[in-house]
Formats: sequence, C-alpha cells, structure tokens
Amino acid sequence: MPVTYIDAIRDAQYKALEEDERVFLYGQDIGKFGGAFKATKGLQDKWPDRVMDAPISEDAMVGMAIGAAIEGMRPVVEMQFADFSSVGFNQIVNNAATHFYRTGIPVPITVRMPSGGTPGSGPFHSQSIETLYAHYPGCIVLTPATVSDAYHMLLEGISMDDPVIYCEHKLLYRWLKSDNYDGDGLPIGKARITRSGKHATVVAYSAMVHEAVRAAEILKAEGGWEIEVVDLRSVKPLDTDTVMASVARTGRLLAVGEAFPWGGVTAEIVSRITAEGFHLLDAPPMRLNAKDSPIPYHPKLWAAHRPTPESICHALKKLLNY
Amino acid sequence: MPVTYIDAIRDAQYKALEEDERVFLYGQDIGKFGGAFKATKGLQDKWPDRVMDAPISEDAMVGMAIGAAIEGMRPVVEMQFADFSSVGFNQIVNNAATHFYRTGIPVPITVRMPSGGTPGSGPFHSQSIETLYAHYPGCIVLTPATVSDAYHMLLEGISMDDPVIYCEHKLLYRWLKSDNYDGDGLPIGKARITRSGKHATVVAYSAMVHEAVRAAEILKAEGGWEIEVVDLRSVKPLDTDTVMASVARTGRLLAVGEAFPWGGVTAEIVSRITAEGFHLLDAPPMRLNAKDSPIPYHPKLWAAHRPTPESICHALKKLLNY
Amino acid sequence: MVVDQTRDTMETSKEQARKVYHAMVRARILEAKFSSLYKAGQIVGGVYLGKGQEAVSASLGANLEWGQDIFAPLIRDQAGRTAFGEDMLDATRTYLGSVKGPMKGRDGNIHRGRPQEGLLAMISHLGTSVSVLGGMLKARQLRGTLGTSVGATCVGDGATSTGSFHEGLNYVAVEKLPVVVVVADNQFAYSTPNNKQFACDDLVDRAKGYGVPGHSVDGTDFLACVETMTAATEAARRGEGPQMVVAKLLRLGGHGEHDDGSYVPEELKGSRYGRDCMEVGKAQMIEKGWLTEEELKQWQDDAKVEVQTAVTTAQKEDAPDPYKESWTALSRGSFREW
Amino acid sequence: MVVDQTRDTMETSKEQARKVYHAMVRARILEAKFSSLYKAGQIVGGVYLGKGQEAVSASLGANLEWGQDIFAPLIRDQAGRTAFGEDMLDATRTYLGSVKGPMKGRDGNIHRGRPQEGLLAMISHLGTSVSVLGGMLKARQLRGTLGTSVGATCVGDGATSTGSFHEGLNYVAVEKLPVVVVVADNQFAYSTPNNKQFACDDLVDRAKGYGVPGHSVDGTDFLACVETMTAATEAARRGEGPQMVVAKLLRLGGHGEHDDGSYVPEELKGSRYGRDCMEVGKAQMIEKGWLTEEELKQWQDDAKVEVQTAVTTAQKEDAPDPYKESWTALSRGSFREW
Ligand SMILES: Cc1ncc(C[n+]2csc(CCOP(=O)(O)OP(=O)(O)O)c2C)c(N)n1
Ligand SMILES: Cc1ncc(C[n+]2csc(CCOP(=O)(O)OP(=O)(O)O)c2C)c(N)n1
Ligand SMILES: [Mg+2]
Ligand SMILES: [Mg+2]
Repeated sequence: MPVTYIDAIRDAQYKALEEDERVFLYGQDIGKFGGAFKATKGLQDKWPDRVMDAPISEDAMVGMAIGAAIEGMRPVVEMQFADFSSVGFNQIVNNAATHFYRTGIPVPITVRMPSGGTPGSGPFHSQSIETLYAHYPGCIVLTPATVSDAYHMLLEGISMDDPVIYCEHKLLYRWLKSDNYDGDGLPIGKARITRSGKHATVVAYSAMVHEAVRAAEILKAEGGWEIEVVDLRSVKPLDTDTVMASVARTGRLLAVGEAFPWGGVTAEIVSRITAEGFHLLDAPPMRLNAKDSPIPYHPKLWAAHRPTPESICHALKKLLNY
Repeated sequence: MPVTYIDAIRDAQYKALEEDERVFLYGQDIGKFGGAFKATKGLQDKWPDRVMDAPISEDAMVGMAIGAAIEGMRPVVEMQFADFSSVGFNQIVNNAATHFYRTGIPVPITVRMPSGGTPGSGPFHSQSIETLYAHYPGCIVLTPATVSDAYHMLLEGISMDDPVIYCEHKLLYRWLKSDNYDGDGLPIGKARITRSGKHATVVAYSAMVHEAVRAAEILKAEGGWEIEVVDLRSVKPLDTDTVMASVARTGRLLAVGEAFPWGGVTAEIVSRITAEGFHLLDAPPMRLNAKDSPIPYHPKLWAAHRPTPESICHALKKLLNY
Repeated sequence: MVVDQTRDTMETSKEQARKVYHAMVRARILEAKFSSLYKAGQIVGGVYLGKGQEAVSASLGANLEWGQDIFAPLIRDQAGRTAFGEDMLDATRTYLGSVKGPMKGRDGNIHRGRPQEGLLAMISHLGTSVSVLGGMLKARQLRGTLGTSVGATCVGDGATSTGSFHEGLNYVAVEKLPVVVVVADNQFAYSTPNNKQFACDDLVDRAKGYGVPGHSVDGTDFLACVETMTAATEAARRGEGPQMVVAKLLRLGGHGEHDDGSYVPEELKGSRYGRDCMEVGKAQMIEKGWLTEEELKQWQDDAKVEVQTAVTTAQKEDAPDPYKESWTALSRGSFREW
Repeated sequence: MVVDQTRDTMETSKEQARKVYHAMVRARILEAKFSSLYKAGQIVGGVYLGKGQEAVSASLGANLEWGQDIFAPLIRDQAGRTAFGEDMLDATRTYLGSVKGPMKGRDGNIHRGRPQEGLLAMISHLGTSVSVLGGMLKARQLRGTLGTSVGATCVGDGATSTGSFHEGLNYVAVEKLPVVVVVADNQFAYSTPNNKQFACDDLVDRAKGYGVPGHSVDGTDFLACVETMTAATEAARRGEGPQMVVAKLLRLGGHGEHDDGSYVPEELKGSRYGRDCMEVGKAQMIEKGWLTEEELKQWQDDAKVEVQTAVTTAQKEDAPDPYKESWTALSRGSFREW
C-alpha cells in the first residue's frame, strides 16, 4: 500500500504521540474531525486528551504551546492554513523564538504550516511564508519535499528543543506517493542531491523540487542537458556546503522558490554562494520565484504566478547560454 | 535653528494635515501627549479631530486605517514601536497590501514604524523589520536616512495611493540635525550617492548610511581608500540601477543593514547585482547585517549586535583585499 | 390616528418582510446552483453556503441601502448580499472565475465585494472586517458625510474568538460608530462546537463588556429576525452606537460543499435551531397573508431564470489571461519590479 | 468551636496581610532606588514603577507559592514579584545589566523571569502572557501534576484592548484552567484615558462574556485587596476556573521614570483612587493591631539594607562581554549560521 505525503504527516504525529508522552497536538478542528486536511485523522480516538481542538485564536494557540513547552511538553500546533499564522506571528517570532536567548529555557514547539498554492485557493489559502520565520532569529524552518522527509523531518523536528516551523506543501498532500517511509537518513541541516547533473545546479525546496526535476527532465530530453537538483530540505539552517559543492561541479546556479520574490530563500542562497563561491561561478547566479502580487484565485492565473517546469526551463536556458 | 530627524517627521505630518484634508493621524498616545517620541507634538491642538488616540489594538488600528483609506482618506498610523506592528502585521500584509490587486481600489495608508536599536531598548523595542513588509507584495517601504529625506519622503509617501511602510530610525531622532529640510528633490524609488568613491560600493539605508560613511572616513584616513556610499532611501522599490552604476565604477559591493541576517534587504541587493551585474564585479559581493539573535538589552551587547564603523571597515578590507 | 399608525407600521413590516423573504428565495436558489456547479466540477476552490442562515443575513442586508450604507458580509451572507443589492452576476462571475467579475478572477467565491459602493471584499482572516468597517464610517464622520448611514457586518461564533474581532468591536464601541455587528451563532465553527470555542452561556453576554446593547434572536424565526435586525439597525442609525445581535441557529449543511457536516449531532438537527428559516418564514408570511403560494412560486421561477441567465452569461465569459495580467499589487505600475 | 475558627481565620488574615504589606514595603523601597539610579544615569533603558499599585500586585503574589504556582507579572508588579518570592538581586542585576542576572544582560528591567521556577519572563507585547500561562497549566493538567497549583497574571486597562488578551482569556475560560487574571485599571494606558480605551462602564463587565466570575476591588484599599485576591485565588485553586479581578486605582507617577504623567488630571489624583495604598494599608494594619510603627520602621530599615546590598553586589558584577556572547537564538549551537 503506497503512502502519501499527508499520510506521512499523520503517521509521524502518530508515532510521536506514541513514543513521547510529552507530545500533544493542538489546532482548529484537529480532534474528532481530523483536521481540514485529515492530517490528524483518528488520533484523538486513540489519545483523547492529547489531541485538542482550539478556538479560532492563532495567537493564543501559539501562546498556549509556548507555555506548555516551557513546562517540558512538546506541542505540535496545526495552523489550518499557513496564511493564518500571520495572526499567531507575534507569539512565534517574538515569544517562542526569543525565549531561549532571553531566559536559557528552550521552547520546543512545532508549528505545522499547510503551505503553498493549489488551484482555486486564492490569496489567503496559498502562501509560502517560510521567509518570515527564517528571517527572525530563533526558529528552525523545515520544508520537506518528499514523503519520507515529511515523515522523518516532522519526527526529528518534534524532538528538537528549538521552535520548529514545519512547512508542508498542500499540493503534495495526496499527489505525492511512496512505497514506504524509508529514507536516506539525512539529518535536518543537510540538503540532498535529488538528481545529479553537471551543467547547472537548481536549488529548490518543498514542491518546487518536483517542478525542478520536471524541468531537468525536459532539458535532458530536449538537449541532453544534465541539470543537478538540490533539495534544501530545511531553509534554516540552510546547507550552504551541499549547494556549494554542487555549484563547484556545475558552475551555474538557479535558485527556485514558490514564495514572493523580494528577499527570502532564493536571495539568501544566491548571496551565500556568491560570497563564498564566487570563483566557482561560470555565469551569474539566478533566481526564480513567484510573482510579486497576491496569489490569484483563478487556476490559470495561479499556474502562471508560481514557477513551472516551463519557466524553470526558460531560466535554465538563459543560464546555460550565458 | 537646526531641525532634527524627529522634527522632520513632525513637520511633515503638520504639512500633510494642513495641505490635504484627507490626511489624519492615528496611534497610541499621539494626541494631547504628542506620541512616545513626540512626533505629533502639538498637532492635536491644531487639528483636534484629525489627530486621534487609539486603544492598544494594532490590528484594529490598521484595519480602521484601511477602511478610512477605502473611503478616500489618507490615514497615517503611528506604531508606538515598529516591533509592535507584528500585531498589526496581518491587516497590513493581507488586507491593505492585497486590496488594490483584489478589488482595484487602492489603500493609501502610511504606517510609521519607529525602528532600529538604541542602547538599552532590548529585544522588543529595537527591531528593523522592513523585510517583512517588503517580502509581501503590495507595500512601498521607505527607509529615510537624512533629515531632508525624513521630511520629503513622508510627505511623498502620504501622497501615494499604495500602502506605505515608513521606517524611521529612533537613533536618528534627535541626533541627526540639519539646517533645513531642503533636499535634492530625489523622488521615492531613487537611491542617492551619499559619498562618492571608486574602490568599493557600500549600499546601506536608514541609520546604517551614517555608519557606512564613518567607515568610509576611517578607510580614507587609514589608507586613502575611496569608498562610495549609496543610500537606498527605499528598500521597495529598490533602485537597482543606481547601485549597479556604482558597482560598475567600483567593481566591489558590500551591502549593509541593521536587520537580522537571514534574507532581507542585503540579500536582495546582492542577488540583483549579481544577476545583472556579474561581469562588473571584481570581488564577491558581501553582506553585513546584525547578528542572528534577538537584539540584546545591554548597551555593550547591543553595540556588537549591529554593524558598526569598525565591523564595516573590517568587511571592506576583506573586500578590498580580495 | 392610532389605528392609522399601526396600519402604516404593519405596511412597513409587510414590505420589509417581503423584501427580506424575496432575497432569501433568490439567494437559496442561487446557492443551490453553486452547489451543483461545484459538484459538477465547474467551480474550483471552495463553495460556502448560507443555507439555513438566510433569515439572519437577509434581514440585516435588507436594512441597508446600497450606495449609502456599508455591508461587510462573511462566509454565509449570500442572502444578505442579495438583500443589500449585490448583483447576482457578481457572485456568479466570481465563483466561475470570469474576468468580468468584480475580482477579475484574482479572488474567488465569498471574497468578492465592491468596496467603493459599500460592499466590502472580505479577506479570509476572520474578525478583520469589524475595524475596517469602523474606519469607513469614521472617515465619513471626519468628512461630515456620515449622515444617517450605518455599517453592518456578520461573523460566526468561531470568529468571536479572534483577537481581531475583539479589537474591532472595542474600537467601534469606543468611537460610538453606527455599526451593527451580527453574530450568527450556528453552534459550530467548521467542526468545532461552541463548548470548545467559548465558555459564556450566550455570546450576547459579551455585549455589555464592550459597552454596547445586545440583542438576541432565534435565527430560524424569520419574522423575529426581520424585527430584531430592523430594531438594531435603526438604533445604530439613530446614533445609539454599535449594536450587537446574536442569532442562534444551525448551518443546514457542511462548512463548505466539500464537507458533509456529519459531526453535527442528530438531536441538534432535530432541535428548534435545526429548523429551516425558509420554511418557518414561508409559514409566517402565508399566515400573515403577506405572501401567497402563487407569488412564492413566481418568485422562485423568476429566481431560477435569473440564476440561469447569470450562470449562462458568466460561463460564456473569458477567464483571466495570464499574459494580460498586470502582475503587480501596486496601483503605481511604474514601481513594479518583476 | 466557632470562636476558635474565627480566631484561626483572623490569624490567617493577619499573617497574610503582614506578608503582603511586608512585600509592599520592600518593593516600594527597591523601586525608589531604581528610580534614583535611573535619574543618576546608572540604569539604561526604561524604568517602570508599580508605585501606587503595590497592594493589588502584592496581594496577588502573596497568594502564590514559589515552586508550585505560576506568576506572569507585567509592568507594575515589583510588589507581586517580591511577595511571590523573586530575589531582589534578580531585579537589581537585570536593571543594572549584570551578566549574573537571570537574563544575563540580554533582556532588561521588567522583562526578567525564571520561567521554570514559575515566574514568566514577559515579552513587551501586551496581552501575550495569558495564553502562555494557560499553556503551562494545561501542560501540568495533561501530565497529572497540576494538583492545586494556580497561575496568575496582571495586565493593565490598556492591555485589555489587545487581541492577544482576548484570545488568551477566552482560551483559559474554555479550558476552565485555574487562573487569576487581574486587571489593574489605573485609568490610563501610558497617556491614554479609559474613555479612549474601552466603552463599558467597568472592565469587570467583561467577565461574564468570558464565562468567568468577576471580582471588583478598590485597588487602593489594602485590606480589600488582600481579601479579594485571596478569595479569587482560592476559588481558582478549588477548581472553579478562571477568575477575573478588576482593581481600580491610579499610577502614582508617570508611565515610566522618563514621564512625569502630567496628563493625569488633578481631580483624579485627589480622588479616592489617587490614595497611596501604602498609606491606606499602614493605617489599616495599625488600626487592626497587625503591625506597629516600630515593626514597620524595622521592615523599612531592613529593606533599605537589603536593597543597598543588592545594588552594591550587582554594581560590582561584570557586564556581559560581547566576545563571550553566544550570538545565537537557538539552543542547538551547531545550527548557528553566523
Ligand atoms: C484567523 C483565521 N483562522 C482560521 C480560519 C479558517 N476558518 C475559515 S472558516 C472557519 C470556521 C468559522 O466558524 P464561524 O466563525 O463560526 O463561522 P461559520 O463557518 O460557522 O459560519 C475557520 C476556522 C480563518 N478563516 N481565519
Ligand atoms: C501590543 C503593544 N502595543 C503597544 C505597546 C506599548 N506600550 C507599552 S506599555 C503601554 C501602556 C499600557 O497601559 P496599561 O495596559 O493600562 O498598563 P499600565 O501601564 O497602565 O500599567 C503601551 C501602549 C505594547 N507594549 N504592546
Ligand atoms: Mg459558526
Ligand atoms: Mg493602565
């Protein structure tokens, strides 16, 4: 029986609840209902006290988790959509993320963020806002792209002492399948070479890894180009070494992300690689992000708002022809 | 009588109130009290109805301004400290900033953000969070570094139809003086060459422009280096052309900011310049930001948390010696 | 004289009740269409219905005058929008993603509006409309154009837990603005029952804490809704400051059309609040002699035609074209950077 | 038997009142020292005093047991902290920026705490402590270690306008957690008077809307404070869920020591709420025979020595050294990237 990305998220929470009694889950509609995306389906039946429904109070949800974490628990908070974390934003960046530095007491909360666009979801149910949480000091920001990573990184994240922002991509929930959760054992903090190549490096994360691989396949078929795809896995910490090693092999870098274009992950990658690996670059490093507008509702607009295999190919061709 | 940076902010609001009856001011303690920093001193006496005290409700303060702007007014909202805008964050990025795209109706609000560190202010009264508002689509983000810019850019910002985030640096309030508000007439969207040079370009904004100039003076005195300093003035839009032209002259780029190091303004600059001006660069472009921790309370820690003339010199020497 | 006055009041009530009920009929039929379009895969994204909440919503909307008053609807306010005067085509075009809709395909479903005509375009974040509404009225007050205009908004039981709702309601109360805040307490926020959402006996208990009058109404009782919303709106219009109305009822469906709402207990569905306000209203109108079966049939038939016309129109229209899209969030196009 | 019980209760009250008043004396003297250090330029950043609010704060803190209960103080809670058991050195070291303080110079003044010992370290954003406190208690409930522990927090009138406060109070009410939420209504938030802050007659009117009992007390009436806080804390401890206490009083000073508070009208200062709770308390204690002038003098003298010792100690200690600073916000040092 194949497992999906959303299965992985559910099953990781199952395992965490089972193995660590400090773990509990908290979020809107996550109890009997099993969550808007069914990521907690059946879990309240098994752990009636440790899977709790929350009022529509993102600020208090995060605040509550912070308090519980200070007392030694490991809360996992589900935002119904990442977009609504804007309302819990203050408690995350100013309370959870500063607490260890200020007091020496860690705040091991995990905030699950159903992220990214799907057709028809519109400006407020589609956002990829890892940048917010990576820009502020104090959070670990995870962006799994595979079923196995979704599983293992959630478990590893929950086990960490620092606040973890776990960005799960909604488009992958049911579409992305795997035979099992067996992974390659990479720890958080290490990126993965998803596809090896020699002509250019595409650095991506979350759903964009798959679009990058598709682009690589197209270019392979079209012109025999061999594009290396690096899956960052976490955007903070960001594994500069693996990206650098890849760029050392290919001499060309394209950073791809689904987030808004100003600042953010792709700018951070480009800045790091140019600072330390300038001499490795045979062409100017490029970025490809979503457009600088709200994420449109209409599927046709939506599809053009984010990078696609086509637009990645287009950028890669420019890069390869430099 | 010299005027200060805070005078400029007050006087610009005075002028805006006087010349445009659509303008009103809204914020905590800005009425009779004149605001925590006295940026609205005396204004309520003159315009009792148009200078209003707000409850401690940043979300509602921004929401109220959005509503008034939809009805054709030009609200200027004062956050008591930029740090507290985290609570009004959602209304800014998800409501004000999306409204024109969604409905075609612009939302001409200006949000004043007393930003940046001062000794002893600690983690929650010191932040520079322009990145948050620049990353999301839909805001114009201003970061004046001079008395004259503080004055003219606030006026110009208020006159704009789009939401404006006006980041005013608290350290400059009373320290930065000028004979008058005469400026060079640069519009928003254009950066300024604050000091010309030929060996390297430092791009900075807000208070860091002054630290960069100090560093340039030190290097001039020490080794005759001529460092060009570019004052971005606004970080969104970001005047890539002026920076590029400077880098074309100097071949070397250091981007300096007081914000947290992950992503943000300096990463955006480096990414743009490397993408378009790769061939102009004689050395890897560098960044210098604050440290990746909360901003510490103690003046000794605080002084080491942000870039200083010394640390800028240090970075520049590395750059020059490449 | 006294008799005449009563007759006048009766006439007014009758006209108002007919206006409300007519909007309910049109909204119910329109929403039924959206539901089937959704199930046929012709609407992408979510469809959220006001089924069961029409009396509350329409009786509020019918008290507001297009072009003068302001309405900030939420998820379940098709009936209120219709009563207020929103064109059915706006709804249909938005749901079907026509580029001619008020949102041009950039935003969908219930997020539509015409803010400069007094119909706010909600963002998804619950509770955020109250302060915006307040700001619109405050602007008019500052400019001296407030007159007797009022603003009204609906939220659900769940939205009352948001900080934004609290800050907004507190704001309009402090400023004594002419606002009607309706809480449609349908016992659930998505799947979450009231006992996990708040701990007071009745949400109307909150009114006093904001210093505003609280009105309670059975949201399934059509005539009671008409009366209460009229009273609340008139009080706001008279300058008595914000009014809070708490209507109790049930959603007659899932949270959205993707949800079967199976978590709602049967006994609740069988309770007073499980009644269909359309049925209750029909009986009340007919009993009063304010509507005949024939007229109702006519309204329904007309609405079906109206809905079908809107759908046919919208379906023929173009989808937005990514190549013609501005791709900037700013009104000042010259600041576009990508 | 009845007589004996009364005597016991009297004894308890006496002991409790002495404990509270003693903490007030120590806090007042400590804060006076901070004020003069600030004016002498020896404290950088702000100094925020609880002058005038000691009875409210200390009577709350004195009901909490260090190591068992949880206290989330706010700006004006030096007296509550002292009564709860915070070491004066913690306060002094934090204000003076000693690296040996609980915040190591990384955070200052009122932002200090020892969260694992039950004293929360507030962030500046008002209202945010209520849910955190709730989470701490919930954690204990889940682990079965709650026992009879309670949590308590203070906020000001202004903080009640924050969405965070609303969400937090609603949360603890829904979960019926043993929490005491004290609103020190000192008529002003910084310079903003209550009529610009909220529109209800009395903030205690909000209690019902959260479904929690509301208690009112004159915050200048020392004995009334002792009684009310004890009653509220005991109710919470008995499992009666959150208790809201609204204490009315005035700040006897500016918002911080940089502010002269000249916007506070003279008639208010001359009103009942302008009384100094220290004076009121002294008269009450002496009248009851629970404290003598001599004892009070002794307490004051001892406190002065204690404060002076703390200051001398802290002043001799090192400031934090930027070269030894970790410069990472993460507990996992290996993830440090800069
Ligand atoms: C701040 C925020 N958090 C979460 C959501 C997701 N959400 C959308 S509707 C809904 C339930 C709303 O319940 P209620 O307010 O009672 O309205 P009803 O659907 O019952 O009409 C939730 C949780 C949201 N829109 N905004
Ligand atoms: C969310 C937020 N906005 C603004 C501030 C700035 N601020 C600090 S204290 C204060 C006034 C607080 O008033 P109140 O809650 O009545 O407490 P008091 O000072 O009277 O004890 C304000 C506005 C803040 N700390 N948090
Ligand atoms: Mg509901
Ligand atoms: Mg106060």
